[in-house]
Amino acid sequence: MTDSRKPEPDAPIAERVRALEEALDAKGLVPEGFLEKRAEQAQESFDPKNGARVVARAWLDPAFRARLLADGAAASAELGFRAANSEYLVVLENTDAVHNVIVCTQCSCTAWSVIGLPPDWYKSPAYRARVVREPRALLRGMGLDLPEQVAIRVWDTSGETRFMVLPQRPAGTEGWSEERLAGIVTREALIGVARVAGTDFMNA
Amino acid sequence: MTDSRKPEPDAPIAERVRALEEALDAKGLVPEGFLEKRAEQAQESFDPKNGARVVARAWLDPAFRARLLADGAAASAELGFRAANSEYLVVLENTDAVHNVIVCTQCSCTAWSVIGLPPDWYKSPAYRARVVREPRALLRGMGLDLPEQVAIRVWDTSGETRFMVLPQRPAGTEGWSEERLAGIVTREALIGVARVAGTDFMNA
Amino acid sequence: MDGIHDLGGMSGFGAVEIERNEPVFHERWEARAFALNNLGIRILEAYNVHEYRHAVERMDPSHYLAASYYERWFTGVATLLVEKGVVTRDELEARAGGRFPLARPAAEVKPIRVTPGAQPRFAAGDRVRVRDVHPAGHTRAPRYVRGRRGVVLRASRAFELPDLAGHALAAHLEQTYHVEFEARELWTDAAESRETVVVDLWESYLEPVG
Amino acid sequence: MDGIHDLGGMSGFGAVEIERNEPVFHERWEARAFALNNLGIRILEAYNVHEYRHAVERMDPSHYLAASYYERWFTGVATLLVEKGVVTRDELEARAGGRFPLARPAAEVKPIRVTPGAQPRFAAGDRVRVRDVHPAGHTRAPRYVRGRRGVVLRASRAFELPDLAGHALAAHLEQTYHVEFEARELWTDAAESRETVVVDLWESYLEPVG
Repeated sequence: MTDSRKPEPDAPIAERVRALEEALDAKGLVPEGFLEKRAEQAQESFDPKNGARVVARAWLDPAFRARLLADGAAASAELGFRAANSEYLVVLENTDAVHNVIVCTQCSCTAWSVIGLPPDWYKSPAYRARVVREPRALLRGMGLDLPEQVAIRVWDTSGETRFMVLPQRPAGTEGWSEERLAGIVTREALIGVARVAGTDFMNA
Repeated sequence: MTDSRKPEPDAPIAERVRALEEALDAKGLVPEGFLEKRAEQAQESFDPKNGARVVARAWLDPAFRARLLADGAAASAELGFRAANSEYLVVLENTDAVHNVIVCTQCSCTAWSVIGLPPDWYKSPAYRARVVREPRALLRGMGLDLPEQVAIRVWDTSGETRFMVLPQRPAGTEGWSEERLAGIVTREALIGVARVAGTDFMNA
Repeated sequence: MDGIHDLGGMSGFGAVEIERNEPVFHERWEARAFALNNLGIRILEAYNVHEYRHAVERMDPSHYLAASYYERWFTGVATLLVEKGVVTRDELEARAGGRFPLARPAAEVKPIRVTPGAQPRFAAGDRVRVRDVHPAGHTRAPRYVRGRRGVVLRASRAFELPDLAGHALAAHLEQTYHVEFEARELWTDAAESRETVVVDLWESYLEPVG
Repeated sequence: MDGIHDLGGMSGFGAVEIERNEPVFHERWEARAFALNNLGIRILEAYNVHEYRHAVERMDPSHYLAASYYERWFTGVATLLVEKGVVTRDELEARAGGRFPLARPAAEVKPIRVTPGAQPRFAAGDRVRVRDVHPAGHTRAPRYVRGRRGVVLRASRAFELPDLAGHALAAHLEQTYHVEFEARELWTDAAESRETVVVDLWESYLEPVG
């Protein structure tokens, strides 16, 4: 087969998934309800709202913030967010001088327990290819225009450490409750492609 | 647009080609018969039989062989095979010690006037990727099993020089005419992914 | 392997757009594919997560780029379940009613027995260089840092060496490091200013810089 | 640019099979696409061959790998005829009755005025190193030799520097060289034995090795 002579088309992906599921089921290898339960679990427990709550707590509680920066997994576990494999979680603190942003160039690893399953843009070849090479231009294109004097540190999740960005608390949020603060922290801010804006919005 | 949400499908390639042709034609930019004539010319004048004749002559005429190795374009022109842009053609002589093979890793350049327009396998990403990294294994997979003691020299057509391999004349062809010899030299041998076998075959 | 998955630094891609209110799964089959990997690793114990990553890497480059994330994910899972003999490709094609693309076979990788020396070998602030190697099998040292010099930010934890675990070979625990590279060291003339990339690397990927 | 076209050394591809009695063109549109490029370059004089090559390189990587050779060829031609204002994308889409994919825009590349010194600077037998650069625009130094050391086999001829000509900038004639690299220098541990690769490189891609 050469590149210009096309083979017959693949079975549609939904059919292929069904086929594997049925083949395994026919051999009695799928515990009843396992697939449904696991998919539900994923949607419930891997939620960027978890990371948002961690961030809000860190903004309000300096002692928690210190613990979080020292041991991200242990501090997140205080709020009930535990990774399956006692993950090593490193929290990256954004400051006026340094902006952190996370990628996984070789696949699409993320800290599921606090950031959730990664969004499509994070998994796209374009993001994976560009953010390590031209982060400033890429972030600008995504709507985050960082001043030249802010250094950018890109973290490639090439090993087993997982990362989460601790964004800067926006001005104008003095006196807000932890819940209200958590409501403005987006998944994009936890990855580092957005700042947190000091206005409430529906986090649907 | 992200990598998993598919845009609407492209217009079929044949329709796209027709569309461009018609758009240019509507503007009066296509001289009558130009496209037909050019396509015909390509099929007639860019023919590996040209290179085969050059090789056969070199096998029979030591003086021609010397001129060919010194200046491939000039020697080929003696037989009437001229490149459009007074191409710089370097002829690579296979010996018992060194086997030469040609590729263009970045596009698919070839010496059209003697090798012809490149075949699909030469243009395939697989060939372009693999031959500079694992030539021996690749050639073995293509049916050319070179002894370990034969060095392989891979030529990447990254510049404007064009290359043609001068294969070894096979045993058992003593006394053959130039025409008969030319008949056993394949395009694959001119590129270096095959040896010339000492048996006639239909070069359809 | 120097596969298509190793995308860091490749030019030619376009804009990255964020989908508003993106659901966790866009289609039902994505959720099923997600769960099937969990089944393969945790319930069937047919393979480990490193083998899964490598199976995705072994997809045909054209299929890899054309496929969505969960299609890549699923192709890795299906490939391993076929390779491990849990199901056959024939049975999958029969049930799917059509062609069922899988990843290409893995290269042969030899087991290595390592008696780890005193670890960690490097400490924060040490200058290191990523070994300039081209492994045929699974590795997690991206090409864009190979041969490049960086500075250790921190000795992280020890994890199984993926170069072995990715081929179902006994893998020792090995120290990892967060190593920071200046953009100019990675991209020379093309570098933007005031930028660094931190890459998480196993100890055996690194050598000291004198 | 470090694009998908720069395939030398990428792993993950399969077998290469030779088609018996392969026709020059498999379909009528291939012959027309072939001729259209000739029209664009020689009759319309809308662009040069270097710009054509670069236009193909600028295709989306996924489209590049999925497309056949003449689809890539045609996409380069159509892209340039749109960029040069000969036709519009809208008119092409209207006539084609559907989406008409083109390559992405070129990077901005600055003209450089070179007063070539005494050429050739290198002679057969000289040891050279390919500059370790990452140009944003067109170049013909493949990634797999950048930063690598080789030996000049011969000073070839002088040709227009494609890094300029590929962007329609005035390009000077510059000496080229056939430079031979040991497989071990290129692929380290992955190298097969007794193999070399010769790459045809412009003088400004090279620096002397002391």
